[in-house]
Amino acid sequence: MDLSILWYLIPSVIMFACGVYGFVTRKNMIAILISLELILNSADLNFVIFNRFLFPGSMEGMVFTLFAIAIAAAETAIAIAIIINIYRSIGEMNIRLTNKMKN
Amino acid sequence: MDSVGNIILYFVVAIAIVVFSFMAVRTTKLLRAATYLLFVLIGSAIFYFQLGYQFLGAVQLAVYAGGIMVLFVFAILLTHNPNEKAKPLETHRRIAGAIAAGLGVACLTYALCTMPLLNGASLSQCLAAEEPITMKMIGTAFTGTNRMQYLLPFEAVSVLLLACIIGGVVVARKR
Amino acid sequence: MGVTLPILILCLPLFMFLLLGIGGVKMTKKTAGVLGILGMGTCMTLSYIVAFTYFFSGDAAFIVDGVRQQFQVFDVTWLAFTQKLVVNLGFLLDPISAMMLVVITTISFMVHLYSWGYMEGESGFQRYYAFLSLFSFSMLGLVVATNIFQMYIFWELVGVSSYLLIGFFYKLPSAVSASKKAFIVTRFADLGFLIGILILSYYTNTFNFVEMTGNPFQVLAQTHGATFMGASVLTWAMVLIFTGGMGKSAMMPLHIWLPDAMEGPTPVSALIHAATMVVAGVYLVARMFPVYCVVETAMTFISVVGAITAFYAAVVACTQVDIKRVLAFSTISQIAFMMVSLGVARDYNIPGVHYSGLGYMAGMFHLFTHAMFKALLFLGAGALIHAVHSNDYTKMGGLRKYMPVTHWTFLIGCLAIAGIFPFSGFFSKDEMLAAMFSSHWFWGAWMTMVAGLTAFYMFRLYFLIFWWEENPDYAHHKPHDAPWQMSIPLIFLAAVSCVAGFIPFGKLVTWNGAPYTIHIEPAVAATSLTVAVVAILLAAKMYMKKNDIPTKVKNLCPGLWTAAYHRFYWDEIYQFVTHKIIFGIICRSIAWFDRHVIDATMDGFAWLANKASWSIRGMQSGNVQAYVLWYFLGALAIICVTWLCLI
Amino acid sequence: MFANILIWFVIIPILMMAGLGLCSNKGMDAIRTVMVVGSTALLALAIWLCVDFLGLRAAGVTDEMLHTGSWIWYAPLNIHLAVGVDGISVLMLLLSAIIVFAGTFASWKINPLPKNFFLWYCLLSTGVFGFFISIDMFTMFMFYEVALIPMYLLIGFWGTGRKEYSAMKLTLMLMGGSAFLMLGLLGIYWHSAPQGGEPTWNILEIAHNSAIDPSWQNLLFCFTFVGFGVLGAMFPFHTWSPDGHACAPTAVSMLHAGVLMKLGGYGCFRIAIYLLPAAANELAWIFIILTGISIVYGAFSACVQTDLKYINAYSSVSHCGMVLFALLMLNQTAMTGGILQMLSHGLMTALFFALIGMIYGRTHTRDIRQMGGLMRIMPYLGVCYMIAGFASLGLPGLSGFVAEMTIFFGSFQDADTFHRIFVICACSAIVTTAVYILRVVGKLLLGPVQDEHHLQLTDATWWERLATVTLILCIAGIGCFPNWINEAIQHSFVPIINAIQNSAV
Repeated sequence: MDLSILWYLIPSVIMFACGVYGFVTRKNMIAILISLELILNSADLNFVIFNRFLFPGSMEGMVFTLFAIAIAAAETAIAIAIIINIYRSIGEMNIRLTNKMKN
Repeated sequence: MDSVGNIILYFVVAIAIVVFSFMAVRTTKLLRAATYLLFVLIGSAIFYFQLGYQFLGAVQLAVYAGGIMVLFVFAILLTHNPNEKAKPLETHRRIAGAIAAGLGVACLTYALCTMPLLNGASLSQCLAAEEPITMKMIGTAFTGTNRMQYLLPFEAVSVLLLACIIGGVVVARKR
Repeated sequence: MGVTLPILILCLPLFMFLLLGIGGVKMTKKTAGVLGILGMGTCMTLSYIVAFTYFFSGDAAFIVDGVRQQFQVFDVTWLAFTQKLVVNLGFLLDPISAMMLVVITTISFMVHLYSWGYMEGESGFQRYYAFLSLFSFSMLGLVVATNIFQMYIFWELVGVSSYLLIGFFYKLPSAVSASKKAFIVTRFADLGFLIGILILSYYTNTFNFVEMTGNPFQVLAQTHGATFMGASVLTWAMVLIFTGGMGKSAMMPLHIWLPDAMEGPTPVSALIHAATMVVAGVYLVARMFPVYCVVETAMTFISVVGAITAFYAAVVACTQVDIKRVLAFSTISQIAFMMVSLGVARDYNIPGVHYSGLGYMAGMFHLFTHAMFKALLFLGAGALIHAVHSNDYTKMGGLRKYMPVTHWTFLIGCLAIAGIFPFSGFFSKDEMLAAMFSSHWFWGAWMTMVAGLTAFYMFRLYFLIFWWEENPDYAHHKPHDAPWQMSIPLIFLAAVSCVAGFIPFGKLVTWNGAPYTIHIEPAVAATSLTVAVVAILLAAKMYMKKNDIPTKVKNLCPGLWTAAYHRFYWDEIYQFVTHKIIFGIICRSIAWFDRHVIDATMDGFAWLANKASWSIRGMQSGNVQAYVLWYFLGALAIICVTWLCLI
Repeated sequence: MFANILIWFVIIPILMMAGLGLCSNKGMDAIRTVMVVGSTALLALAIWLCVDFLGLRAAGVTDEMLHTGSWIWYAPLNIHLAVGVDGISVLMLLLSAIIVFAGTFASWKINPLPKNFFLWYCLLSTGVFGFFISIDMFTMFMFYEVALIPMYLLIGFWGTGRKEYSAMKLTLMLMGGSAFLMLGLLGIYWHSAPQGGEPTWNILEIAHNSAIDPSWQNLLFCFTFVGFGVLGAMFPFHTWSPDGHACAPTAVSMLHAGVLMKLGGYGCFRIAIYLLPAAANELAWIFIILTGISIVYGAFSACVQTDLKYINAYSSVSHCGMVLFALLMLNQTAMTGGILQMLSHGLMTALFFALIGMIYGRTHTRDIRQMGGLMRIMPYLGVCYMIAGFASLGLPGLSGFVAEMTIFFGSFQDADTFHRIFVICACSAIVTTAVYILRVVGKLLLGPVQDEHHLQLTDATWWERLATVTLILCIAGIGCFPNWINEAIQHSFVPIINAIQNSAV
């Protein structure tokens, strides 16, 4: 039995779908952020998988995954800072209730 | 023919990823969701290792599983009573999300299965086809300016991270 | 003849209208009255000069070998529709227009003079004189028209001046509605006139009377072949043109405006609704007479309409209470008389038909005499109303002792209209009846009966006003004769009515200009005279002294009497058709349709767009999650579509 | 460029706007000075142009367009600022100038924000004048839009009653029309050149090339005719007119009914019929039916309205229907009648709306059931209203008569039963018109005074008199001496009639 590209892609796809599902359905902003991480992670995984199976010998996929991780980290940090800030000012994490720029 | 160990590892990790992703988006408790996410990220890191990208796996573990998760946990603890449950989800939105996700899976899986390009070599063949990636190669790739070398994005990312630090400080600052 | 006098005749009244209309506010009543009377007097003098020049100068332009010519004094282009169809404004001098000039200016002048006394206390005196001038202008323009379109122009102007004058007491709702009615009914008739002109001018390519009437057979040839609904277009055209005449001349069934028009000041009734404007229809037929002659159907139509109208109006006149209404119906009846007279006159050698132009001459003659005595009667009625302040004969009675001048002049008028020798009406009516008898005995007999009715109702009126029983109110308010401004016209017109019959009319006005010898036909004269005398005696028997015969007669056939009193319900029918059907059903439903269907459709589009916007508005909620959902689904859709296309 | 007299018709309103920009809302005198000087200058210019034009024609200049000029302003699409006038445009310019002049006086006391009102008013005038001087379709369209947009603000802000609704309705419907129009114009543009040539927007060139394929012509004719027809209040696209006019302030009603609706008729003539003669010949019958309905339908609707402005708006539907009806008859006399009717209707509706505004300003109602006997209280306005009414019902000596008669006699030249029947239907409108005009006059001016508060009202002031007298003189002028107009515009029809006859062959 070979571990072909497909084997690796399937979990990635499912992870991605779960991320989408979570992003769409969750109300808590942190939960949304978690879903977002899932999506990002699935994309990262894909980069790597394609790099490995389709373009062995080069390493663009990996390099871009590295960049993506860095950016994801930055993004998460900022997002959490904002979320906490919002929580501080309105005491609420529900995304449905944070629809005004000013309170 | 891949080694049985590899195959078993694959299955364990794959199932873990699938299950924990699912649980991460289904659980009503945030702290648990974060924990499940951690497991998913670790699973991805194991895949990276398995695919021969050790450095990447390490970065994944360090940055994601280590750094970002800590941020999450802090955020959750700062804003939540750990026992508090998240509010119940709206049904129609849940159905819509499920349909979208299901359609996505179906669509992509079908695409993957029918794509002839993807029925290629096995992992072991691919791993054998190239020399292992060394830190030197990664360093060269990040600091060179030739083709397939990425100094400019690297610098951009570093500027981004700097901006991010400053931004984080500014945003988090008390007024 | 130079163009100065004719132009002056037309322009003077117009100028007076503008002067009094615009500057009247700044004038005193006296100034305005004197100006108006002087203006009209000058105009009358000028018209006399022109008419006498035309009739008696013997100029070769006017008379050739004893045949009077049509002479266009001037004819200037006003508006060119097409290269051939050009509207001119001009001045046509021929026997009838010359006669009409005299009639119009004379009566207009009398009315101007009379009004000075009659309208003295009214506000808007200046305006009144301005309108009288406008009316005179339009009527003069109408009679001297060189072409049918010019006639139409002035025809409309006449309608408007009549509207203004009927509605002179504009504070009274009845006057307002009467004026409106008059205008709209005649407007409706004018629509027929207009369509008639459209048809006729399209085929003949000319508006000019001289061209059309000069060679009617050519007109017949030009319209040959074209038919519509079984009748030739020429018949249609001529009948439609006559419709216009029916409106102005108050022929059935377009007569309803005339009795109501009595809401106007009485001198106006005398001027417009007795002597001049209402004969415009007769004048129109006379003007187009040669063309009518070649259209047998139209002529028959004219006769039939005239005969029915004459009888109907005479019957109704027997029952009316309002003296002006009696006179109004008598006007309708007399004009219908002229119409019949024109209708039975033919001069072309159509196989089997050998009539002469007698009817034409007689009709015109009657137009002339009728104008004089009917104006006299109306002015007399005005004097009565002035004295007793009521239009109703029940408020009068026994007035002969109090108002001798009015009494005698009114009596002369009545005798004239009844056709008693030697008053003017006798001669003209006799000629008309002779013409009718020579056409067919039926017309003669029928119209003789109408003549008898005429004598009856006029003398009924006369006796009820001047004899019958004195109104007790005279004790506190003694009626007296009118001031001199009003008496002079009465006396003058009475004098004319006495002698006008002796004018050798046949030498002056005939259809083709050739002189025509009048000879009184003894049989016809005797019959009509007998009928008239019998009718007068009957009226005297019934109404001279207060008695109960009228009540008995009324009770003999109450249904008929009531119907006649209500003018056979024509007004109600019209009221029903116009208010209930046209206004109530057609107009309202159209307005409803407009608001609730057409407009609602337009609003519906707006509503639809609005709804659609609102329904997709939710997609732009600012909710990132929803965006992601749609984005994702959209991406999937694109993938699928691309895929399907690739496969 | 500035040597061309026509350009000044656009420049003067722009200068007026600049002048107004310097005034403040409080400085009513300064605003009035700018407006009066400007509109008088426009009127003088229009009269001068008219005299000059007649002089040139009398001198035997038979060019189709005079004072032509063309300056490119967007080369890739071959768009020019091309100007030129024939007799019809000269008359339309004169009409617009008269109405702008009268409208200035009619809105002498406009409140609030007089400066802004007049600014928009001038912009509207710019659009109108620009439209009439243009012979480049694109520029024409642009000016058309410039004329439409200020309408929204003028009605929406300075109007009365349901002004927001009406302003929106009017603007949207007219914009809908111009969407069709734009399609039509683009179609004409792309098909304007003969095989391989460069397409052009210039009307004269397009007409000269006459390269548009007949099958395309039909489609484009429908687009352009409907597009302009909406503005000309053609049934069933007329419903903006009653609401829009009812809510608009006086001067805007005047300008809108008086001039803007004429843009529709002029456009139908200049673009739809002139550039697409084959289609005009083939499809005229459809629009004859629609406009015939307009005529009768508008008149009947007007009979039962109770709001003065609604009555007038419906009467405008009827009269403007007659304009389009006449143009569609495609013969010289009827078209002349259509142009005369445009002038006549423009002047008399402007007069009507001016008077209604003045009456409304005093009585604060437009419901005829609540008014009566005004003739006694304000005789001057009453007499003017009557004159306007008589002009509308076609009294000889006033302009309406001349126009209608020319239309009827022209239309009757088409000798088939279809045309005949419609002409007779159209003729019947003269009776209906009389009915509703006299109804209004009877209720409003005559009879007893309905409301005794009205007894204290005053008659017209000098500026109102000036506005009305100007219009009445023009109406009477056309009514008494119509033939010069005939002579001024006869050359304009020659190419059209030729084109129609050629296409018919």
